[in-house]
Formats: sequence, C-alpha cells, structure tokens
Amino acid sequence: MDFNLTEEQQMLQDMLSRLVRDHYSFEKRMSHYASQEGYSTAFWQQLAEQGLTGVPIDEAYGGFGGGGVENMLLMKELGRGLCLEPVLASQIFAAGLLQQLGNKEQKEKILPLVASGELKLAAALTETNSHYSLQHVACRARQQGDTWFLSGQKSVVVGGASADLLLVSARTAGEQGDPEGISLFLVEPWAKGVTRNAYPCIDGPRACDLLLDEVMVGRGGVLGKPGQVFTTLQYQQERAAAAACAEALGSMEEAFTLTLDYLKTRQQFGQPIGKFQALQHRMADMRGELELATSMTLLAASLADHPPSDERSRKLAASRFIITRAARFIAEQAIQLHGGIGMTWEYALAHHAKRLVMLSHHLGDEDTHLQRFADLLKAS
Amino acid sequence: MDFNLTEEQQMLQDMLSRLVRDHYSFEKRMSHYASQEGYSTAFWQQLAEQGLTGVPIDEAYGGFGGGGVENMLLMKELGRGLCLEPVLASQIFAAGLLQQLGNKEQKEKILPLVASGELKLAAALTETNSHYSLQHVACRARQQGDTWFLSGQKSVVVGGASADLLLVSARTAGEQGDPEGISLFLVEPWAKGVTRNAYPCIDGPRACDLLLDEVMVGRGGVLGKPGQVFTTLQYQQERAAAAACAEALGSMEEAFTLTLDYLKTRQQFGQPIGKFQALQHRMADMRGELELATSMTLLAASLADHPPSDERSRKLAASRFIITRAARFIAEQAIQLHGGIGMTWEYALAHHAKRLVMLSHHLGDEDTHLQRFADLLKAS
Amino acid sequence: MYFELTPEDEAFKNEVRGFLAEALPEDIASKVRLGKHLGKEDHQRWQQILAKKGWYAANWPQDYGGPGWSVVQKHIFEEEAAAAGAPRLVSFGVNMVAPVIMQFGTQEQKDYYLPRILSGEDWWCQGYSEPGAGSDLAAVKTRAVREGDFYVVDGQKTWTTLGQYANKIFCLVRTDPQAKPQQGITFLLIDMDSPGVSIRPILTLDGEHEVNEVFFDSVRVPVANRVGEENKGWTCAKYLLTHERTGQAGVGISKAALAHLKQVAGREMKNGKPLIEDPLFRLRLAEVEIQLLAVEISTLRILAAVEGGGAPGAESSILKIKGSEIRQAISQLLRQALGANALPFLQDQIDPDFTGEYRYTDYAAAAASQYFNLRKLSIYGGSNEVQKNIIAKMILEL
Amino acid sequence: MYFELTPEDEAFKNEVRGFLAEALPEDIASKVRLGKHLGKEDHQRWQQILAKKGWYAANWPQDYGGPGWSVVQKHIFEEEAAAAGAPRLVSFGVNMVAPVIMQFGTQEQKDYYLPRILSGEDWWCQGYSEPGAGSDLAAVKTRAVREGDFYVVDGQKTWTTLGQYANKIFCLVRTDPQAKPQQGITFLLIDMDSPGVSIRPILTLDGEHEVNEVFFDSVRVPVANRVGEENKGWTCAKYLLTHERTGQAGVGISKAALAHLKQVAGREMKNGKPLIEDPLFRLRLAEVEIQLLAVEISTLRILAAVEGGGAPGAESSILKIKGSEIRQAISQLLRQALGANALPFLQDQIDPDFTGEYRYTDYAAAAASQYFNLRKLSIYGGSNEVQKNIIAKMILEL
Repeated sequence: MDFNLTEEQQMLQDMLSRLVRDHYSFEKRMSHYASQEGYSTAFWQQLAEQGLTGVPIDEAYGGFGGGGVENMLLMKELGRGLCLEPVLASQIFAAGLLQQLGNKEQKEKILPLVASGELKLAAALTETNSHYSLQHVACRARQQGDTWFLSGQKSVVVGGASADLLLVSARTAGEQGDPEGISLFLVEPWAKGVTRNAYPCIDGPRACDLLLDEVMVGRGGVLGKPGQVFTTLQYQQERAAAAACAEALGSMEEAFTLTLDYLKTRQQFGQPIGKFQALQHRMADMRGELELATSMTLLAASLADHPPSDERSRKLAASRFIITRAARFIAEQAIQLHGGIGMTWEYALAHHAKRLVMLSHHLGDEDTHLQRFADLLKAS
Repeated sequence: MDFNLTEEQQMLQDMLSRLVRDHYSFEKRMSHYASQEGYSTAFWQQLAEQGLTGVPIDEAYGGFGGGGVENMLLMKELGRGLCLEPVLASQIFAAGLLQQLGNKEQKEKILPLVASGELKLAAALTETNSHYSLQHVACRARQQGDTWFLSGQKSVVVGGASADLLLVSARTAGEQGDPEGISLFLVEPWAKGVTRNAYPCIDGPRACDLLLDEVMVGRGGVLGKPGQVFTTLQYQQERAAAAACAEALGSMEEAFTLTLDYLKTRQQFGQPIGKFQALQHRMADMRGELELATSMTLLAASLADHPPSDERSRKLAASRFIITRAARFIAEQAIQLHGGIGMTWEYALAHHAKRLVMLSHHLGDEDTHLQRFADLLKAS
Repeated sequence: MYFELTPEDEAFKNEVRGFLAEALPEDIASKVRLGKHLGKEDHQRWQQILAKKGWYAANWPQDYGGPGWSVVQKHIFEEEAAAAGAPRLVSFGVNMVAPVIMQFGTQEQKDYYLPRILSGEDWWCQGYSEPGAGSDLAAVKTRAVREGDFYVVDGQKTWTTLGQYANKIFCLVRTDPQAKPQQGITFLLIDMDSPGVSIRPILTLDGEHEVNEVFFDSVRVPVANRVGEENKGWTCAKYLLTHERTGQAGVGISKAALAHLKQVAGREMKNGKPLIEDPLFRLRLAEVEIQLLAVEISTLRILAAVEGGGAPGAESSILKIKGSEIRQAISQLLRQALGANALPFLQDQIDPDFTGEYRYTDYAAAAASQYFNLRKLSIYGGSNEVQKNIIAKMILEL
Repeated sequence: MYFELTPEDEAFKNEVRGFLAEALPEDIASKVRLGKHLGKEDHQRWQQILAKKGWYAANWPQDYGGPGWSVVQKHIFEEEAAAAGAPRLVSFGVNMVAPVIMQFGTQEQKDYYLPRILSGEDWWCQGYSEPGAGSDLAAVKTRAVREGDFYVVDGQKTWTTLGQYANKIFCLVRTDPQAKPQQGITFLLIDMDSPGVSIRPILTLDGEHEVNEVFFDSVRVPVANRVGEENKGWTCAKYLLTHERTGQAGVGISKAALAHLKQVAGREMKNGKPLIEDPLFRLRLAEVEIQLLAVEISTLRILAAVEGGGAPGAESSILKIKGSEIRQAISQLLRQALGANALPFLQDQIDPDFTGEYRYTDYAAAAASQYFNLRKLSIYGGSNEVQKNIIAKMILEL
C-alpha cells in the first residue's frame, strides 16, 4: 500500500500544474471557449511540446507510456483549469482504443502522430438512443469484398468536432442491443458520405453529431476483430471514466476553494457568512464528499489498467458513482452558498458547476453506475 | 374542499385528547407496558364507557359509525400518548374486516361485543416469510364436509396476545404467492390445536405468534367467500395503514414538541442549544416533514373509505411513504438533538422514537410503499 | 372534511379550462412546456389576453379591478394555467408593487399607477438587492438625499429580473444613514428613463440575459413617488416579502413539469425500452411525485386556512423550500432522462423566435439550461437558508 | 502508487487470520456477529487471549509491552479481528487512559497502572460527561478541593460506559472554579471502591444496561493520583480526544456487519424470493457498500499519511462522521430486511448466556435493539455536529 507519487509522477504533476496556472486563467479559458476551435490550439501546442499529449501513449509509439496514475495527474490539473482541449477524448479514450484494438501497422502509422499532438482522434460510439450503453448500436456496416459501407448516425461525439480521425462503432451482425456483432472502424471526417455537425456542450467542450451515408472504409480501417469489439469498448470506456474522475476531482477542488474563499470574505448581517454555523456544516459536508471523491479517484486510477474483471468493473462503477454524486453535490451547494453571484457567466465557479453536473452525462450517470454496482454485487 | 372538523368530530377529538392527557402520563404508560396484559385494562374500560371503542364500528352494531376521519382523530390522540391498547389492531383493522366480509349472523353476533369493548379481535394475516405481503400465505385450510382444518403458522400478530377472537388467513387453493385461493377464518385462541406465544414488541404493543395444528373451524367461522378474500384483505390493510398514519402523526408531534422544548432549555457552550443555527435548521427540516406528514395523514383519512381503485391505493401508498419517512427522520433527529438523554429508557422521547421507527415494520416499510407507488405510476 | 372541489369550484375549473383552451396562444404554450425563453412580446400578449378577460390581476380586490376570486379559485386558475402551459405572470407590477401601492400609497398613486399596471402600459422591475445586500436586505446602501421636492438617488441595484423590459422600478433606498439598518430605508418608485439611470445585463450560467444591474447616478425622483413615509420603507418591504412568498411552492408549475417529464421518459430509450419502464427511473419519478402530492395538499391546507380568515404564516416558508426542491428535482430528472442529449448547448434553439429544425428533439434543447437556471429557485425571494431562519424564529421561536 | 499489501503485510495478515481462527472462542464470535450483548467475562476472556499473544495493547510502544506494529498492521489486525467476529476492545483502559499516563504520568504511575491494564487486573471507565457537560466538556462541574495530600471530590458523572464492570475511573474535575472554563480542570485517577463513590445504571431505549451515572460524595483521592499538573487537565483531555477519534470510522466492523447483512438478505424472503434478489433492496445494499469502500480507502490514506510521519488531522472527524453514518445505515438495512420479525422484543434472547431456542432466527433477535443502540455512534465521542464544528474550524478555518 503506497499512496505516494514517484519522483517522475511528482514532476509530471508540477509541470502540469504550472502550465495550467500560467496559461489557463479563467479569462483565457473563456476566450478559448469563444474561439473558432472552442479550445486553445496554442495550449495544445504547449502540451505537445512538453510531451504531455504523449502521456497516455505507449513509449513504443513516441509516448510517455503513462498508466492510470499518470492519466489521473494529467486530467486532474486540466480539470482544475477547466481546460477545453480534447485530451481525454483523443489521447486517453480514443488512443487507448487504438492501442488495444489496432494492428501493428495501424498503430505505427497513427499513434506517433497522436502522441506528438499532430493528429487528434475521437471515439464515436454513442447514438441518440443508446443512453450510455455501448451495445445499443443501430449504425450499420455492410461488407462488400474488402470494403465496408457504414450508414447511420453517431451522437454527441465529444472531441469529434476537432478530431482528424474518428473511431466509429457500427453493427456488422446481430440486432440492436446485442453485445455481439459490433465492430470498430477508422473513419476520416472528410470522407465521402460523412456529415459532421459540431456544437459546444453546455459544460464547455465541443462535440459533434455524425451522419454516415454509405461511407467507405477499406481493410486497413477495421480495428480489431469484426463483431468482437464490445468488451474492449466497455473496458476502455471504464478506463476513460477513471480519468474523468480525476478531471472532476480537479474541478471539485477548485469549486470548493472558490466557495471557501467566498464564505470568508462575503459579509452579510454584519459578519462573514462563513461564521454562520449552518453554512459551516454545509462546507464540512462538502469537504467530506471531497475526501471520499479523492479516495475513489485514486482507487480508480490504480485499477484502470488492471485486466478486465468483475471486481475491477465493480470498483470502477463505485468510484464513478461516488465522484458523480460528490460532483453534483459540490456544484449545487457551491452555487447555493454563493447565492446569485454563483450563477453568473462571468464567474469561474458557474462554469465549474456546469462541468461537474454535466460530467454525469458523458460516461454514465449516478443511477447507471449504482445499477451496475448492484448488478455485480457480491452476495457475501 | 374543506379541512375543518364537524362539531361532532371536534368533540370526539377533545374528548380523546382530555382522556389521554388525564389518564396516560408517561409514567402510567410505562407501568401499563410492564403489566401482565401489557396495556391498561382500566383505560380500555374508560374508552369503552365513553363509547370510544365503538368509534370505528357501524351504528347498526352499536358503534359510532366513524369513518376515516374519526379513525384518524382516534389514533392521533392515542399515538400522542403512546397508548398500548389494541384499538388499531382490534377495532379498526380486524373489526373492519369482519364488517366487510362477515355475514349478517356473524356481524350481529360479534360486532356489538367488539363495539362495547367486551370482545377484542386480531387479524392474523402475516407469516414469517411474507414480508408485508398478504398473498404469501403458506398456512393451509383443508375442507372436510362442513368443517375446515387449519394448519400452519402466523407470525407477529399485533394485538393477538389480548385478542378473544382471531381472524386467520389460510390458503384453501393455489400456491404460496397466489392472490387467489386465500380464505379467512374465525379462530378462537383457546381452540384445540392453537398455540399462542405472546411477547412485547420493541415499540410497545404486545403481539403473538400462532401455531395452528389441525384447528377445526365450522361453517359459521368462514368469513367471506372461500378463496376470494385477498382483495378485501388488501383494501382493509390500506384502511388500517391510513389510521396508523394518524397514530404516527400524534407521536411525531409529541416527539417534535419534546425536542423543541429541550432545545430551548438545554444549555451548552453558554447558551440554549436551540440558539445554534445548525440545530435550528435541523428543526426547520423536521417541521417541514411534519407539515407534509400532517397533509398526507389527512389525505389518507379522506381516502380510506373510498371504494377500491388504483388511484386510492396509489395515494394511500404515497401517504404511507411520506409518513414512514417523516417518522424515521423525526425519530432519529430527535434522538440526535437530545444527545445521550434521548436514548434513555426513562424518557418518553426514546419510546416515541422506537414507535416511530418501528411503525414501518407493521404494515409495510418505506421501500414497500415507494415500490407500490412506482408500480401504479401513471404514465402521464 | 373533504378534498374534492365544490360543484361551484368544479364549474369554475371548467370555465378556466375552456378559456385557456381557446385563448392561450399555442406558440407561447409550447415555449413554456419546452422550457424555452419567452420574449417581452410573449409576456405582453398573454397579459393582454388575460386583462381583456378581467383575469390578469387575480389577486386584486374587485374595487381595483380584480375578478373577486376566492383563494381556492385563484389556486384553480394557477394550476390550470400552468397545466395548459401559460407563462407564469411577471409579478413585479401586478403582484408586488401593486399590493404595496394599494396598502401604503396615496390616492394619487393608486389612481395613476394601478390602471397602468392593468393595461400593461407599465412594466415594473424590482430594485431590492444590491451587491452588498443579498439575503441581508437591510444592508441596502443606495442613497437618496432629499433636495426640495426631489430625492437625489445614487447607488446600484442588482439581480434585477427582466429589468431590460421595464420602464419603472421600485426601490429600497437609504434616506437616513445614521439610523439602524432596518430604519432609515424608504420605498421609492422610479422611472427607468430618468436621466442618470443605466442598466447593464448580467449573463447567467446558462448564457441567458434575465437579470441586470441597475445604476443610479444623481437621479432626481419626485418626492411624490415615495410610497409610505420617509424612513418607513422597511414596512413596505416586509409586506411585499410576505406577499412574494405565498404561492412560491409553484405546485401547478411542478405538476405541469412532471407531466412533461413523464412524456419525455416515455419517449427516451434505455436498454431498448422507454425510460419510464426502467425500474430505477420509475422509483425516482415516484419519489418526486409523492413529494409533490404532499406539497400540493399542504398548499391547499394553507389556502383553506387563509380562506377561513387566517393569515399565511411562516408555513409558507416551508412550502417555499419544499416547492423549490421539487421543481429542482424535476428539472434534474429531465436532464438525467436525456442522457448525452442534454449536453449540446445550442442557444438559438432556445430562443423565443426559433423556428428551425432541432438537433435532436424540441424537448431536449432547453433541458440542461433550465436545470441550471432553476438553481435560482432556492436562492431568490429569500434563500432557503433564510427561510429556515424564518421558520426557526417565527414558528419555532428558537 | 498501489493499493495492494506488501508481501510482508500479506504474511502478517495470514498470521492474524490463523491466530483468530484458532484462538477466538466461537461462542464470543457468534454473539458479536448476531449483535448480542457481551458479558464482562466475554470481554475479559478475549482480552486475556490477546494479552497472552502480546497483541492486546496494539497501540502501545514496544517499550511498554506493545507489539510494535506499523499503522498498516494495526489496521489489518482490526479489520481481520472484526471480520472474524472478535469483540471490539473496551478502550477506556488500554487505548484511552494508558496513552495519557504514558504521555503525562509520573514514572510511578506508569509502573503501577500500565502493567495492571495489560494484565486485565484493572477495568477502567471514563468520567468525562456530566449532566450539564455533554458536548461542552469544558463545562464540567464536579469539584475537587485540595486538602493536604488529598483531593476531596464531589459531583456527578454520567454516560459512564460499562462502569458497572470497572474498578477504576479517570475523571475530569474542576479544581479552580474561578478560572476560565477550559482552565481550572484537573485529570484524576479514582478508585471505584473509594468510600463515597456510588453508581446507578442508566437503562437505554433498547432496555440495555450499558451506561451509568457515577456519584462522588466527598471522595478522598490521593494527590498522587493526579495526572499532569493541577488545572492542566484540559491538555490531557484534548490529547485523549484526538486518540479516541482515530479509528472511529470502524471500517472493519462495518465490513463484518455488511457481510452479515448480505447473509441475512440471502435468507429472508420477499415476494417468494430471497431479499438479496429484490432490485430495490439490492440498490440499497449497493449504495451502502460503495460508501463503505470509499471510507475504507480514505482510512487507508490517512493511515498511510500517519505512517509517513504525518499526524491524523481533523480529517479523522470526517471519517468519524461517515463511518458512524455507514454503521447506522447498515443497522437500518438489517432491521428493514427482517420485516415484521424485527418487532419482537425478547430481551432474554439477546443475553450473553442465552442458550434456548430463538423465536424466529438467531440473527433476528437483536436487530432492532442494535439499530437503536447504535444511535449512540453519532452522539458519543464528540457528536457529529461537534465533529463538523471541528472540521469547519480546524480544516476550513472558518
């Protein structure tokens, strides 16, 4: 049992922390949000130059070879700064899929470009009716000789707006809802038959919907064994969820700090409102949730790369449940304790609150995780 | 819409309130609890003399002919005094069953004695494995000519210890769990083959287990149509639950008042603890729950005698959910706000708390009622 | 004791339903149901329809042009209006400043202002909160110095809801800085187009312009615009706050929102089945519906007490708390029901005049925005914490 | 960063398991699992088994006879002991007064008292709370007046847990009534059989005799029994409170209780199926198990920090709150699982020496009593409200 960071991990954390602090003030964040790309290409460049876009990528492909803990450190600091760059979507989620499902040729061709930040990926796995389930795939791929033709739609692909290459799940066999028969394809967003509608999400990042109309994918664009990728998608979604816990934790810590500072300065009824016992106890409750969320983020990080097992899935669901619940509680209470000012666009807290609440819409909400844990409950 | 009591109802309430206040101090209550019978035969006598044991009984049989509202008034005051007499079990629950299922002869023979307080009833419907469900009946009745032979067990029959006549459900057809095939029989507790094991419940009243070994019941002891009584049992259990809401409300009001008084007098850190904002807000929360519980008790009383319908069942489940939740919250918080003193046997509050918490073990707990409401949820 | 409506009230309910079915413009109702924003024009159109029917100033005495409804009738109207998707009335004029003017105003003020409120000629906004005076209203700093027949007003108000539409603002201003906080405050009626009044929008976290800052720079306000005595404004403020709290439970709105939520849950899919058939989501729905039922009955009880001549006491604080929690819970479930489809932030699709094609469905567009917007329910009109203080002090005497 | 045990700790765990399997008397373990009461004899028997193994005073430095365990080893022991059904140690002697004597006592006191604690010769109880001093410990009124080489003690203590078994009591007494509340308090060791000491049982709501009132009527206590300086008792009290709070999360106990709950839910039936298959009950179980996991990891993090040389700060208040909530929640679910079978109150079936037939099942007998008894968890050792005050003050600096 050891909760300490290695020297290398400590350095990584310090580097990230400095970078975010120096280059991602709230004002800058809001101008990145309003920019054409919806994030800072300059900051992305900085991450790339310092090798940070390569943190989650295998060393064999020019990355840092980081695991769950490194991804945690990365996302926690980016979460603290409400950073908008598609690090989770591209470098962790999609690149991780590629690492697990891609063949040598695919990985050698693509991953070095991802590690260096030159090429961004996005995993397009969900559809309007899938409600966090990766097995409800209606999008279909039809094989003709060596070529596949993809048709259907993909919905709310986070990071998809800026992606240079998409990993699209489509059904090659079975009926909607079957875990069997799902395949994964590499699709270029500007390929014929692809329509991409991009928009910002309410919590900051950009996403897109994809319309696929007989999109051609050659043999080199098939990832993994056709029809057999569901368990890997699930496994990788859990890995991404572990990293997302860390992002939320960074944001929670910041929201908590902003609120604590506010309670110490805001005067009402002749004293700082932090002197009111009811508010003190609320803050104590929030601090308690933060403590549990911190623990479960660490647990998730330590389990993310374990081989698939019910035990790992169970504990990752538990982590995710604790974090989404804590995130919403802290977000709602932080607004409440601020009063009106906590609801204003001009104030960082409001954007943390949105991020924290909407977190549950990305990789499964509280009830999804609670139900999953209950399904995997051990009888003794 | 009218929430006012009629003059007659107001008189009933005043009479009860005075009776309980004058004859049921906490000290007396505890000595009744410790007595042979586990309740006050003298108080029962007083109730009978003032016609109060007849409140729920039809006028045709010497009762007051009261409905949901009268039963509410009755039980609320008895709840306030933590009264131990089997009014709910005998006069409301069991007598109500008899009124609904009995034939003219049965009713004329039995109900006047019940109304006058001379004969006490109890409904023995549950078994160790039935978990609040009235259809999980394993106890069996076998017919031979005009005679039925009952064998099996009945469990935690509240009021059963002091009952002079038992209403026992037994299966005459079908398998355990079937709503069809359940019949109801009149059984004398001293009949051959009946073993009665009595004990106090942790919240005060006495109950008993019944062991039935080939107990003979003649034609005159069959209530209602054999095999067809389940819906009536269900309906009547809901009626009893509505009255139990009122009993809980009386107890909640008393627990709340005791706590409020304590907060105003108990000094810590140089002031009455009621000056601490965190405790004030807790009391405000409790007051809020009490408000909702009051409303739902009224609703339940007004619906109790409505003809059976999903709408009635749904709203009674809702009432019961609100009351059991409020009861537990108020009980737990009342103890917490008192500190150690709230946990002592010598203090009335502790017994209110036990009654309020254990209420959920009598006619279905929070989850039972929530699930029932969810099952009956209207889609729009 | 009975919970049913009397035949008269039942008839009134049918009359209200009939009227709403006929008179409520469908384009407005649709915006309300979908949680979209309403424009000034939407509000005014509906107000005028009501005014024409004589139902706009439902809370006014008949002498002033009110319909003379009983408490129960008012409740029926509110509930039916909400169910039909009518916009909640903007209350600053008709239900906030008007009662104050009726209670404390001069005859001239009554004659001048009340008809203009009824006709929709004036749109009022509220100048209560200041940057340093939120929950602690008695801390208002905006100064009004008497100069002959005028007060000269300097200072700043904030959280001024829909101030951008208003031509009038009622304000608490400090006229005696030496007095204790709650004394020395005066209640003034100010023209928004007076020289020296300026307004700046505050964008809320959902990107919306609903509230404003209002600045006063040497604004000259005739003494005739004062309601009540100088330095006695706190009396008006308290009177108004009591009025504001009543009905804040918003039962009708919550019932309409719950019905909408169920419809959505019947269309959204989870594991290949409508979400409303998902056992866990059903439990969530059940819990909020039960709570709402309990708050509804509690509201009726308080109304009945008022009808019987009682005054709505601090019990209305309980309803305010519970009511806001329920509305927030429903908005939470609606957001939750939409899964990832709650994420897209397409502001044009929430606009009052959007007529294009929705990204996904009409009901998804505003769901998350509305959830965030409704955080205000537990903050404004006296935060829920302040309400608990009131309960502790007024009901419990702690 | 890794959560696994080191091979050495893994070996230690196996050693502990082996020992428990062999040495823990099954009759005691069974009582613990079923939530029944333990007699004095049960406690003493187990203490002596541990003492013989050298594992009784796990928190003591090796110099005083402790086993020299690391923080992680202590945790492993506690968890394994709880899982096996070992009784929680009565901490007043070994883990409360002993550290105080080690830190503040004279050499004579150390030499005299510590071996008697180890051997079980002395059974200590705690004289902190008074009728007027619950959460507000500094308000103690029990007076000690110096007369030559003695203090003469008059007053009353309350909530004295298992005082009926004790021959010694450590007390906070007031030696300077003029001083400020937290000053003027002295820490005294008193023989329970001194003339003038009397004890009266307090029955708790579950009908149990676990706590007592202790009265002092002109009790003469040698000055040599004072720990630390006169009027400096608050220092000892604070030191002890910190010690008391650590480990109050009771993770091991909760894990054992949860395992027991699942077993019960596997046997109790609902709708003809084992309750553990009921979807809603499963969700309740899932929620509490997740929370417990989170508290467990948090405990490990704090332990690791302590092992690394840090001090357990006010974070232990968080664990105390969460830990007590979880234990209470598990006891609530156990009660709930039993349905109507939780109602019968058959005290003899909870007695340490009950050997008869259970009314229903062994596990049902104590379930409701235990739920009520465990309300104490959020009250004693500094109520959860006091813990929140500590968090606000110490961690948050509000």
